[in-house]
Amino acid sequence: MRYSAYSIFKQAFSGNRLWTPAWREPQPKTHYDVIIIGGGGHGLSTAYYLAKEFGITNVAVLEKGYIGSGNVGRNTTIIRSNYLLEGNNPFYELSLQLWEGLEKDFNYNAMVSQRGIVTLFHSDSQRDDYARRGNGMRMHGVDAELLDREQVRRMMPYLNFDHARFPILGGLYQKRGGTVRHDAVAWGYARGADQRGVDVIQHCEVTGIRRENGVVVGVETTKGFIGCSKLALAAAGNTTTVGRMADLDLPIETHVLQAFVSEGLKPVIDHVITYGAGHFYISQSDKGGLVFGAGLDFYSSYAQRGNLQTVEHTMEEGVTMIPGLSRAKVLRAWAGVMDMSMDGSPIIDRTPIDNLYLNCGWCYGGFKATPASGFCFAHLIARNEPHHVARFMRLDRFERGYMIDEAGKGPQPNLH
Amino acid sequence: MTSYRLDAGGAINRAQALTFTFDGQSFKGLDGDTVASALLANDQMLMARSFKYHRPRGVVTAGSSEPNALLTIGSGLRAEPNARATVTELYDGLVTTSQNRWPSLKTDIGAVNGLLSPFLGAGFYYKTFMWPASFWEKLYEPLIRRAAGLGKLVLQPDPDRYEKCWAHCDLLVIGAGPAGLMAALVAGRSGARVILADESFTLGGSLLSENVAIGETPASEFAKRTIEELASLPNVTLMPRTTVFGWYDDMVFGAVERVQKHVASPSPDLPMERLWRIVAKRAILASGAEERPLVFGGNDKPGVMTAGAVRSYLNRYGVAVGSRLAIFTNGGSGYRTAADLTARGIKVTAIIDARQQAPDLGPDGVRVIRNGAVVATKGRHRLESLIAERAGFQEVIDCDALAMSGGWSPIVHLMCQRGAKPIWSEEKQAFMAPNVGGAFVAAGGAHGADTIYACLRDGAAKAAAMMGELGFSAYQATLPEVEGEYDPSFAPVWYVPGAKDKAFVDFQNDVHVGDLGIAQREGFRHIEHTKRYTTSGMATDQGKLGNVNTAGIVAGMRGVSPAEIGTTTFRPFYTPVSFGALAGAARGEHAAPVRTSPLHGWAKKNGATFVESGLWYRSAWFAKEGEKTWRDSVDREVLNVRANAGLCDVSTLGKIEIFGAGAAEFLNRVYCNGFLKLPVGKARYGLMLREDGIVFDDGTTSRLSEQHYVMTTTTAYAAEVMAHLEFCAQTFWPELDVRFVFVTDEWAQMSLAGPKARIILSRIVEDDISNVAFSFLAVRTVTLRGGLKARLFRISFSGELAYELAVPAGYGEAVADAIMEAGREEAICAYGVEALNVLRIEKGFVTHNELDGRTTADDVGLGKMMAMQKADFIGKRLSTRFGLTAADRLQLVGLKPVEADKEIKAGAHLLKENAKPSLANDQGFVSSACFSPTLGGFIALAMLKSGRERTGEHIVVWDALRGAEVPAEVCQPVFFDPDNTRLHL
Amino acid sequence: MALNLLHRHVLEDHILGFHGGANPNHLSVVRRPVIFSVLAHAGREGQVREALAKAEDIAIRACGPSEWLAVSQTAGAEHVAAQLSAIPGVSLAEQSDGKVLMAIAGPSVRRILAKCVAVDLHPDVFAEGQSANMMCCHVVANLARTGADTFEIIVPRSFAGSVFEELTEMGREHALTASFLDA
Amino acid sequence: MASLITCPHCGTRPKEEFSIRGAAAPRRPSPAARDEVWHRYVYVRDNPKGRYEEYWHHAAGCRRWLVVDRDNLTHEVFGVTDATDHLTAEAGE
Repeated sequence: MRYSAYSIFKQAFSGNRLWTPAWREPQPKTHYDVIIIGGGGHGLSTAYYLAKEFGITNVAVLEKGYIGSGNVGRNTTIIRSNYLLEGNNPFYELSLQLWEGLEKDFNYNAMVSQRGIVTLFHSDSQRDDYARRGNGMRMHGVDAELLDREQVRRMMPYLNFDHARFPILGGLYQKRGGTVRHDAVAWGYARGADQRGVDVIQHCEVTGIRRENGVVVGVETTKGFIGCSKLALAAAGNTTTVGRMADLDLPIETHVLQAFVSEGLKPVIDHVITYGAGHFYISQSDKGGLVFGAGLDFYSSYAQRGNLQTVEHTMEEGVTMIPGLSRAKVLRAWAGVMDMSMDGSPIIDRTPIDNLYLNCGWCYGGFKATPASGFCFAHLIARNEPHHVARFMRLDRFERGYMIDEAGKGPQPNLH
Repeated sequence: MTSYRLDAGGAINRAQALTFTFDGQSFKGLDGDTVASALLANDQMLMARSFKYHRPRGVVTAGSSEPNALLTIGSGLRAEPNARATVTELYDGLVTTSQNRWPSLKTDIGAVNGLLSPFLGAGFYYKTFMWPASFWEKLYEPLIRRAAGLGKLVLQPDPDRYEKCWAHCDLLVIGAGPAGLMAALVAGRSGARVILADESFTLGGSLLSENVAIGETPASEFAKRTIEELASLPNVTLMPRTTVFGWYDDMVFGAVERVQKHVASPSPDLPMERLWRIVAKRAILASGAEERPLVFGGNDKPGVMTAGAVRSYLNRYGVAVGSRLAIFTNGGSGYRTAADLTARGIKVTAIIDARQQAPDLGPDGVRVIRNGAVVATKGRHRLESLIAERAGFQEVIDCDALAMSGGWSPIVHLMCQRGAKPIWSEEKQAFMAPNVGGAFVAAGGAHGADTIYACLRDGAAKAAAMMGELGFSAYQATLPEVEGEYDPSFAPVWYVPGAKDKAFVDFQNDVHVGDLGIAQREGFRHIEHTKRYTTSGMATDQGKLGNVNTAGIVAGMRGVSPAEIGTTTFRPFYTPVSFGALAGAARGEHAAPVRTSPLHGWAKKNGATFVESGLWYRSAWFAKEGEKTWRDSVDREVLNVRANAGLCDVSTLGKIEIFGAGAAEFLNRVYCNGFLKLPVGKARYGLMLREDGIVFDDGTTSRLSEQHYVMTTTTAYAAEVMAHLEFCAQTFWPELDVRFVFVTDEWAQMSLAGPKARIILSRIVEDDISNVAFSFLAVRTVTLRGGLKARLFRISFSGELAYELAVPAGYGEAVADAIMEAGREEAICAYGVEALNVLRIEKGFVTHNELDGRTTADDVGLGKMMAMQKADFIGKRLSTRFGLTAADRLQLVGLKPVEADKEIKAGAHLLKENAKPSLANDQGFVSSACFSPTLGGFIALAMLKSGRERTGEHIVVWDALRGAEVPAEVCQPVFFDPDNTRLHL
Repeated sequence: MALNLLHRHVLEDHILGFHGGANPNHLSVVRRPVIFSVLAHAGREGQVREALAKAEDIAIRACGPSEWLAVSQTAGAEHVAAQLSAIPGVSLAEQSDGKVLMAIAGPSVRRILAKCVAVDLHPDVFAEGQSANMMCCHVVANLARTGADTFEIIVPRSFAGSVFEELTEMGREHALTASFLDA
Repeated sequence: MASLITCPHCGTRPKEEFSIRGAAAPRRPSPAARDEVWHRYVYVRDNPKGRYEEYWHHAAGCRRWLVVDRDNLTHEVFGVTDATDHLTAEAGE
């Protein structure tokens, strides 16, 4: 069923009783050209682009829970492409461009909202860093502006300009950054992939990877053995668990990141704002909730829940940046498990096993990457060579000494 | 008059009348009222509008799960949006306003959405607003955003204080109803440290609302006496107005105490709210049970509320919510409400009982419609009548309020916050608390106990068992008799089909049964999908009222048990908590502790402008009269240091004393350069790498005696370096005898730099500091004139003859003053970190601008320092990887603009001449830049691709962000005194 | 030129805000205590601990394994240093200027400190004579119980102003006053 | 554990007193070990789901590095040992 104002109109007059499923609930076939493990944003977008861009439709996405139950459904919905390094910047810019055309592309309104993102700076050296980053963006034709204190004040008069421990000196502004309705991304890709013949199979957990003569021939699952010609991992926080089934050695540590939403409030915050003297970031959803988060809980964790200290610290940063938040009430906290890589940047690559492909290491930046990740991963699977913008995101870059260390923190994942 | 205050009864203080306003209109309430009970006492049933369809709404509950009656409480900077009227304590002068309506609560234009509701079903927005693309952000989204949210947040600084506290106890009891009170009593009498927390301002829970006798006294009296007894025990802490909102790992509970939310004029010495982190050995969840609304057409009409809420208003607040009530029930609760009402002379027009097995007559002869259902409600801003149906026969029932009871659900939220899922009980027809181990158990209503006696007994028993586990001899409580309890049984009724009007499951978000149907049809069948697609359970009550009904209804649609559907995930917060409470006092200027240098006072006296540097405040420059900009000051300071002398505060650099027989070997392993042969009385510049071969930090280390060193680190990395040293010593080489201690704070350290430094210093120091006696990199303990011992280091970060003098911190200001005095004739000046930065750029010394966590020693020209002949040092092995040694890496160079007065700014990128800007053409970036008064032009340090072989090349400094393109020449990164002759003067 | 160097306490300006007498809950700042960091070398911890216990006029505060603070309000620095350096296997670093010593006492002292430290200060748990390093007012501190309602807090000098402000802020509810001990 | 750690030297303390480094299992190889071994030490992580040993630094307490033996799914803590003692015990096994 194609979605449109007309379809809504028509359905309304039949009491909304004739809506059809957004996707099928297929039983697994015995063999697929490509199996993707992980029905999150990246797995589903990979399937979508495999079908749409590369004509590979005999594809299954296997999801152990319900689709979108991982980080695509538990993030702070921010999109941006304000990256410093050549290894990241063009990739995220491709992603942002794909976001910009997404609704038309998959006929689903994911509410891509380019509200603009401002990353605040609080010292001269931080301004220099952001200038370096912004100029790098401009080198690649990405929009970036360096705002001074007064420009920021005009845009966001409610920020703490007068009583700040770390004064706001300005901000790096990307107008095209913004937010997207996160669940809709998973659903839109799932529906788009399904319409093109992809089997999206929920509640199907992979329990083993079967190899013969050094290549993968299929996966053992809770729904039985399913054969495949190529196997693609997009399991985010569970990458290691799945990777171990094929004896992969991975530069990944799993960490937990919390996010929060306030009660519904009349719109007060237009932009996405990132605090430069901490980790806090915030935006306001179209429903009125303030959606925000900050840093990791810092220990290894596979539990989708967080600790109170991090909650408190997040609120401290929030109220410090925007004093007026003090009387707003926080409704809900949640947490996602992050596949933190050793340099803070992702991996989209082949593996030592010829027909096994890897997509991981998204740290806490995976949501904004969803379209490009799927696009580039599909490219890699279909063509067996990396997409140009993902050519640095290699698994062997650590051995070769070509880290993509955006934060400059070295091989300690929780510092990125 | 349809809802009104009764002449007697209730736990309210009738002698204490309180005045308040609602939407500008003045009302009277009583001490002990909530805003909701006071409004009802004034016949104000209409309190709010719903989110999506703007339907008129009144209260559904009398507690914290209230989804409808959200108001803004207070005004001006103290306005709190979305406060639940049902739990907000009334105070004199309280100002409250309704929300999400325009122009008024009674006439709300937004209600037109209700007419469009067929088009606004679940998920409608995903399917439209896509054409044309540009309209989303220009038209559709702004329209949607205009409708967003409920209350208005005043985005202005909060005038009130907040704070945080820790508490420790043997037993935390959450909820002070019958189970909680008994549990606290047993534990308190056993001698345990007990905390009893309850969200209400009056302890007692359901005992305040239920009309039973306990031990021959009214329940509320029993509660009062028990609380008095608890208050007399020194080991028991009572915490009213305290909501336990979260259960975290290791039995840490988060709670928020509303210290002054109920106070008309808050005291400045008390916080508005206080966050508690309660560390408990054991905890009992005695949060009671939630009465489920029934789901039928028009169940959201103002005047329709739960039967328990009707009893609360009646018995606790002395308020009749209507003059003619109807009851719609599936069990005993409805009958109890009818009995309580009729006993107070309030008319009950009918009891509609959904069960086949129902009594013939209700209390006081009230008519019972057995096997009946409410199928519609009438009335605009409050209920005026309803239509009941039985066996296809419909009749109009006269009423102005309806008490509904759909059974009970234990409140298990807190126990499910750490991953455990509640378990469906067929017997109880409810989701029960999971077993989360013995340290935290549910008792009373939260455990499915459905009579007050059962609650008392369960609370006492659970506490007694825990006392035994904790080694206390458990107090044997005698349980009182309870008289007048009602039959708590009920038969499940998930919803009444066939209604014309919407039957709501989530009142606030306007999610009705039809939406659940759309979600099922479209494949959003998992309960989490159903929730996310319909937004059921996502409102401010987080599904407290509606989620179990949603599960039951979806189960019905799918023909399975609710057990198979399950619940969505419970997560903090149990009820919403303010940012303010969670942030506490660490905000604004107190967001982080402040560190001040021992020379802070000296710097201030000399006119310093300070700048934040991590937690420190450092002196940036010292403006003199007549200097218009910071540059004027900095230029003067630099020139004066080069020509005469200057004094700079360097106390903030990290200082670590290192002791032990293994210290030399240890240093030799943590620095990439050699340290074994450093003689006593000498300092050496050292470079530390990370294990991945990237530069970590730098500084000087001095050998004070054979087994005693003092290391300096950069200001920013002091803590990291210390932790790194400890890590290396404790986990890599525990066999080395080496000990560390931070001494940063002990010393006031100042750098005296400039050609006249020695003359000045010699007036202060008694020792011989001639170039021969005290050469470059010498270190010694010296005696200042007058006898004070100090440490003197001949090290320089300016390229000048320079000394760093360290004196005990308390003498810092006095010594700095003395040096300034001693140098007056030589025109000594104070200089700050800005001048220091210029001096070091002129000399090509690197800082963390260059050492940004991605650079190798070789990148910044220090490759030769790496003593690769050493068997081992941190970072040695991975530093030789191909990518870290490739010829096209960015390398440190100097840049001079072709026209000296053209400014180069840090953060600019580099392009070859005539090259188009693109990532492929990007040659590097400017890491540090300044105006050099010494050279009379701008200079910069930059990281340039293969930079060292490009000296003399002309490149373009490309700064699109700031609209500048400056041609520049690549040069050696040392602009001044390349032979370091001045260091050795 | 002989220098007449004045010693200045870091809280000199902070304490100006408090006038008049001491309330029941009071914070006193010790102006010139003698404080040394004492480090025991490998394998010497037990001996050093025993020897420290015998030191005269010196209070010993536990920091961690093989590390203590030696504090004296009566003895001079030389005297303390001489005693400590006589212990075999010890290294010393003077911290008299690097640390600030405050005593907080009064009937509400535990309620005030509950806002500042996470450690359970119930006398059954943190008894008189006990001391440890812990986070206090967001800063690494050493806290010692010196009486039923008396605690001593030692913090790094650079943070002392910040800690002092927070302690007195948290003490407002209980009318906490502050002064130098000799005032 | 997310909330409290019982330091073997200082007793039970809140998380904010600690800084967390990561996996405690990898052992720094001998200087002469092969490149591959060094690479694995610095970059490859077992990252198990379940029982896990992790380095925590008691930065606001005794300043000792600790090995926290914990379950990263349930957050249960099985034990906390001083890192040096942990090494000694390991060497003794």
